[in-house]
Amino acid sequence: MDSVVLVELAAISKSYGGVRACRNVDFAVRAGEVHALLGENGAGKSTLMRVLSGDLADYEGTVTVDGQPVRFHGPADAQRAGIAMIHQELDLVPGLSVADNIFLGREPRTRLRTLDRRAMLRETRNLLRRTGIDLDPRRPVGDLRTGEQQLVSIAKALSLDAKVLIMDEPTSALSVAEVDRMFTVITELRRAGAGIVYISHRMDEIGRIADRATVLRNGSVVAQFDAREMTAEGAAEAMIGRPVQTMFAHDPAAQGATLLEVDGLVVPRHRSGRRDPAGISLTVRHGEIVGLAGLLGSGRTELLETLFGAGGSWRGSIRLDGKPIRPRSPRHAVRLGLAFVPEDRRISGLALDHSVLANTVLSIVDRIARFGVVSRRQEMSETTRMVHDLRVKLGSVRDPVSALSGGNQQKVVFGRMLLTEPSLLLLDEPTRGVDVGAKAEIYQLLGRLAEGGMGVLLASSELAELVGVCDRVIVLRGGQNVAELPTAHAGEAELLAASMGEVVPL
Amino acid sequence: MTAEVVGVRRHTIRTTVFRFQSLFGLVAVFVAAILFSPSRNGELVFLSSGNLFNVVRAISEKGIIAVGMTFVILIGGIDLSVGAVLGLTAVASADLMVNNDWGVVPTVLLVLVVGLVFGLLQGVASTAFRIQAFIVTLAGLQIARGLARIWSGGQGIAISYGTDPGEAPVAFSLLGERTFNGLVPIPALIFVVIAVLATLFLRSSAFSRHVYAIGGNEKAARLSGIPVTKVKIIVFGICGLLTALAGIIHAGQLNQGSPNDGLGYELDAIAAVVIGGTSLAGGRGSVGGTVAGALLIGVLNNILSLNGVNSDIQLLITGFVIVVVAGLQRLRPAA
Amino acid sequence: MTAEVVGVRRHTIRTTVFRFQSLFGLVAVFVAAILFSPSRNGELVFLSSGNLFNVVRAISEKGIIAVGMTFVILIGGIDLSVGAVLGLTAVASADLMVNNDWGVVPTVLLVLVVGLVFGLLQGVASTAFRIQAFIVTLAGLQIARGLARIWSGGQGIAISYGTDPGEAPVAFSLLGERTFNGLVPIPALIFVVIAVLATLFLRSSAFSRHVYAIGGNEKAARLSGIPVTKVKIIVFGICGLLTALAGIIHAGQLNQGSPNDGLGYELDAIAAVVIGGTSLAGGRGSVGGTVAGALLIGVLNNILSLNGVNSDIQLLITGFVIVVVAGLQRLRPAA
Amino acid sequence: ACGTTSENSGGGGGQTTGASTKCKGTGGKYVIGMSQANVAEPYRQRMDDDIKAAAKGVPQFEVRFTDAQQDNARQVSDVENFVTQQIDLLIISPNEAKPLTAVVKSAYDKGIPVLVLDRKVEGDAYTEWIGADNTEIGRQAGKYVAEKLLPSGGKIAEIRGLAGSTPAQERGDGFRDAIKGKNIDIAVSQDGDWLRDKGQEKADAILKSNPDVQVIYAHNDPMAEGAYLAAKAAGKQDSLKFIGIDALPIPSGGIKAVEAGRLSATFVYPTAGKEAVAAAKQILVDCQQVPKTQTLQTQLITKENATEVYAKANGG
Ligand SMILES: Nc1ncnc2c1ncn2[C@@H]1O[C@H](COP(=O)(O)OP(=O)(O)OP(=O)(O)O)[C@@H](O)[C@H]1O
Ligand SMILES: Nc1ncnc2c1ncn2[C@@H]1O[C@H](COP(=O)(O)OP(=O)(O)OP(=O)(O)O)[C@@H](O)[C@H]1O
Ligand SMILES: O[C@@H]1[C@@H](O)[C@H](O)OC[C@H]1O
Ligand SMILES: [Mg+2]
Ligand SMILES: [Mg+2]
Repeated sequence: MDSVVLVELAAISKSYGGVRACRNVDFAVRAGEVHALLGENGAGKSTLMRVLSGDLADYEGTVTVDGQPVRFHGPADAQRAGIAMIHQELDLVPGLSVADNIFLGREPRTRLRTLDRRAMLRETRNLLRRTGIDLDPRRPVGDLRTGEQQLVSIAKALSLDAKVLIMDEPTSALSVAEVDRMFTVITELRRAGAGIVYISHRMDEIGRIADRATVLRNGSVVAQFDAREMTAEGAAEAMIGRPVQTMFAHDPAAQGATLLEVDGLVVPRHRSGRRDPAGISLTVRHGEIVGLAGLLGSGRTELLETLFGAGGSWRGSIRLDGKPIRPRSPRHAVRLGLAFVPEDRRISGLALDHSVLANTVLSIVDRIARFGVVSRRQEMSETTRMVHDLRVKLGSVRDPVSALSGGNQQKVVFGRMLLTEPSLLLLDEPTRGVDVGAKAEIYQLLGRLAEGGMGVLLASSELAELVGVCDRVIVLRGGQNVAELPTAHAGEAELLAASMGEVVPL
Repeated sequence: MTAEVVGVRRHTIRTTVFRFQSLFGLVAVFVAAILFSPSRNGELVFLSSGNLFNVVRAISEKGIIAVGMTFVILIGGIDLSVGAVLGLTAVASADLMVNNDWGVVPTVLLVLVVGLVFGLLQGVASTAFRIQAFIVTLAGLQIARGLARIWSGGQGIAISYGTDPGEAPVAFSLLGERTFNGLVPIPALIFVVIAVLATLFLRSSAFSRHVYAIGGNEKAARLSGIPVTKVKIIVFGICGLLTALAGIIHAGQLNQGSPNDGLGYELDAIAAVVIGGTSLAGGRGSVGGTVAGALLIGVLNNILSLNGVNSDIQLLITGFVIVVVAGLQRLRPAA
Repeated sequence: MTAEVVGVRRHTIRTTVFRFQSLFGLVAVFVAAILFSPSRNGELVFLSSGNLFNVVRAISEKGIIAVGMTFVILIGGIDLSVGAVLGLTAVASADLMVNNDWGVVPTVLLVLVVGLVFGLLQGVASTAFRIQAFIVTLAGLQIARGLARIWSGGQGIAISYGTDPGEAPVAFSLLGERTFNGLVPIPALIFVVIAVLATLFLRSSAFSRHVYAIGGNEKAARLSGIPVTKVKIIVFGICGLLTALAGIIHAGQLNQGSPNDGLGYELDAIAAVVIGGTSLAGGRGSVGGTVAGALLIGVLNNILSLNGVNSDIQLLITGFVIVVVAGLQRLRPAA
Repeated sequence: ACGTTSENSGGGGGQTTGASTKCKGTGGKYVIGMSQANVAEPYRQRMDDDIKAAAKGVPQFEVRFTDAQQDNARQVSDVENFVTQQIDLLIISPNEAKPLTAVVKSAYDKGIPVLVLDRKVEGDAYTEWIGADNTEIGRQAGKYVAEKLLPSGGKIAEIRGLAGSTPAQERGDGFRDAIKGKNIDIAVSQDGDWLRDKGQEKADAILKSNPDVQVIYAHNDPMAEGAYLAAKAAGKQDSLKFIGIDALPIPSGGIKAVEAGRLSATFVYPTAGKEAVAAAKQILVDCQQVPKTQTLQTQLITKENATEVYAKANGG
């Protein structure tokens, strides 16, 4: 711990309107370390790092780089000073290609000052190889799945060759295999002397990669740990200010009749031609939480979207409570008693400019309206109840959702769907970006809902979550189910192995 | 860790200010109008009730259209066809009564249906084939204009009142009249009623939540179970319906239905909406703002005319005022 | 655990198809034009080189403006002022040469600067106060029109050529001429050159990546260190500059600079861009598409006129063709 | 004292007192409102300019101009605003007759003398109409074509004014009337909306689809000029003849075009601006009555008289 201090933040404070996001924070990054930044949703992690990366220009306190106090006026300034950041909400341009995105703002030029496309493509291929993803650099980013986009963001940050690399929840849409790959990259960078700030709500990752951790609560530093002395429980307790309740608390005993029955579901738009026509078959019973595991692109999202009537064409059969259904549209699916929490809340989940209130009651306005007139009282009471149940941290329910921290935004989407009182809940990475405390709450809530007879189909890339929450986990690979593991008997290792295509003996 | 309720007060203040934000410009222009008003016998001409009602009457047609346009813009769309649809429906009104001896009620009903259907069809074309509303309604503009020309034979159809064949029912002439002691023009009344109804509707109906949600994030709205396509089609229908209403009033006001009527009204209507603070990106705005926007332009035109400002200079002043007003609206601190 | 490489080939095919997508409509209309062309002495009138060059000449001014508009729309903006700026710059060209005896080169340079500055100012107004481009350029429209009317005194300034005072340099008359054996109209040449340059520029400059990025995701662009404000201002400047070029050509074509020139050109230019497949939301589109869009409208007008189709029916047909063409473009499978 | 009704003005209403009560003689000051249908057409801009110029010669007059931008509804408001300003006299060149009748009548009924220029309003609630006869102009154009340009018959093309406008209708009708039985065939007729660039565009197509036309008859000079430019681009400017209407005595007007040989002929369509100011002076300053109708004569402009007419019109 005697390596050089690369950057230092001293007494940083930052408010948004009346909300104090950071108070007097001191923070330093040293060469060759991975410094984890922890804290519950809304603790101020992203805000602090946006100050360091030049994204927020009006703050109090000082930023010191290589011993010199600096004041950045934009991300470009910070990049010039060797500081790069991967943002929590993917900030890529959908219409531009992977290569264009990676070099955006610092395009290599030929001697004629035109774009040097060949250099861009070559470099991009190298970077993508380092990140472990095989993509055509000319593909528009908008065509990529969330996880792939996250990897492109990482590649983009790598291309900056930064001394200090800030990664704000870089793995939230990645599954184990990609995470492993990324950790290899981080290890290389660390060895080369870079300093890395690592923000994540996946506590297992922190244990594996971090050298040091700083914990923020309500905008202030409340604890610092050395990797050797840090335990997941200790960190979590520092984050939320009290001991964490048991994370997983679902009693699998109370399961009822079959709720959902999917048989041979194939989404034919698959152009790979490698899709086995057997497709996906699975069942979910009332009161049962069924997990969906798989690698990036294994077909989890697609399955959930299809069930919710939000995908393309498909064949196979779907039965709900024994009756065959063909969900035509999300509206139809909601009427059938289905609810869906999509994986990318910004693009698919929220009208960011609109209030928490408006976003929360969106799916139930028809229900809380009399003669077409929305009841303001009910609107408020339903929202308040949701905010309370899910412990959403916010100023006022009339604030725009964009003012909430990432995790709290996720809870709003989650809450909206719960208000429809579904019989089957389809969750796609529902705890993506959600802090440990809130995760525990969500798990408990899921447990309660299941005990009340709801069926849950939960796709997740966090194996611990699948193992902890679900009664059974179904492993998808290449668009079909390749294994089914009761969590009573199988753990993360088995799930991982099955996801990678190894046959798991049960 | 219960949800904190800090900032409720802060919020209330901001909301209040924001509520009135779209009025800032109007108030400023209104005050300027008073300051610059010529006076006669010690009375300010601008403030005379006759003049104020003239202002409202003058904007009532475009105002009604702008209310419909507000809905369309709230879903992130746009409707360029309104001017031409006004022409088409004005022609239809005149033709039915004058050349086909229809009564007022059937005429009004049929013309409203024409506008509604035209709007709905545009909605269908734009949602079914996912064509940008700009394009669909640009085509709609040409089609409506062409239909109006063909329907009328290219000439305005003059309306005179009476009971003979070839004369329109006297009742229709009410649209050109004033009521309450000859003071309040009927079109102004209709405009106010429409504006109030639309405001209430947009504030409290379940449908309006769908409208805002679609403009805010269409994909999220769809995944929330909102019938996005249906709502969009209905919104275009509403705009067509209100435009038809304006077309009927236009025919009544001018005693004529001409295929060239309403030329360029689309830009004026959109301008009223946008000056009123509604975002062209959708999801944000109000009918109150639109009414303020329409009034602002009306007051500005009026005071410039009352002062005999030359029309070239009027153009310059109007341009500058629009920018300043739009700038005023941005004073609001970013959320 | 390598990620699957599905879709690379599929991607190439789709890209190729998509490249030509904006041409589908043009090709269809072109084929229809050939089918419906009147023939004379066994030759198809539509295909005669004279006629085809007429078509290109007829669209060259609006086409050049549409190229500038493409940039503005790519950043998610819009420019309603172009028609009025064309009038202003046409007046400026005529006035400088006819009433002030300026030479061609200084006139052209100054007029281009006028257009550029007007555009830049609009860009500044819209970025500095974060006002929607629609509003700023709507105001710009009025201001430019007012300025043009004041500058010219309301009447068109006639241009005749010669060396006497009050006559414009003969060189300027070239803009109305044809070259290569009297076959190719000079404005058409200029249009083609501008379109090619703009295409190359949008394909291969770093600046163009910034333009696309701002339209696609402004926040991402900012976080990538792109000087968003500067790029936006420059883009409005480019549009103003190209509009001024069109204004100069307009004056040369019509031997006159009139303050009323360019009335309504904004909608035509925007239509060409949008029919060419560029999204009004920004971030997606190409100059090639815009040229195809402008040509499509030009060919359509031409073939309808060649057949002497009555102007009412022309409106209907144009409307329907626009919708169908836009529909064709949506055939592409959703990404 | 000054209150006699013009004998031409029909009975009834307030028009009798209308012209009179406003008259305060040479010592008065008068605000005149001029409501123009649009100023985008050179003819109308010239009408405003003529009024402005003539009013300079009457020190008692202040003229305010409005521009209705081709919108009937806007012109109604313009007149209302004039009434609110309590102007002493209204000059109006209506966009269309019927829609402006009511508001003109209400101004007239309030005792404001009203001069209607060029296009008419319905009924008789106005003081005087001043203008020219478009059917007659069309007839003269037809006669000129039949007698001078194509004495042995031939094919012509017509470029019409804005569809639905009365001058377009009447100029077309008069023309057809005059060429009846003269073996002249209107091979093609297209709308040019009064605009120069539209005229050019339409002529481009006409020259392709009907290369055998010999004369292009345009309903106004700007469109005739546009047609000429199209012909020039096709190298046909010498084999074709062009005629227009308006003959505005300004550098960009039709007289100059005839003088320069681009147009064979044009016909004066008088703006009535000068006459309107004279009538206003009669009513307000001289306290005299004016006739209900003043029809202005057209004049054929050809190369022979162009220079002279131009000079005369500009005070030479
Ligand atoms: N643009 C904004 N406007 C207003 N308030 C904001 C804004 N961005 C963040 N906040 C508030 O600042 C506080 C800190 O937010 P920040 O995004 O830094 O949290 P975080 O620690 O990154 O949380 P998460 O783990 O959920 O991403 C929160 O209370 C949040 O509501
Ligand atoms: N719109 C699309 N464009 C391109 N490929 C798609 C699209 N939708 C799905 N795919 C492909 O379909 C397969 C299944 O993707 P899906 O997103 O359902 O998997 P997933 O297991 O949820 O992965 P992820 O972790 O990326 O969400 C992948 O090969 C993916 O690349
Ligand atoms: O050119 C004139 C046109 O502009 C006007 O509207 O009607 C008469 C025409 O001569
Ligand atoms: Mg964060
Ligand atoms: Mg997924």
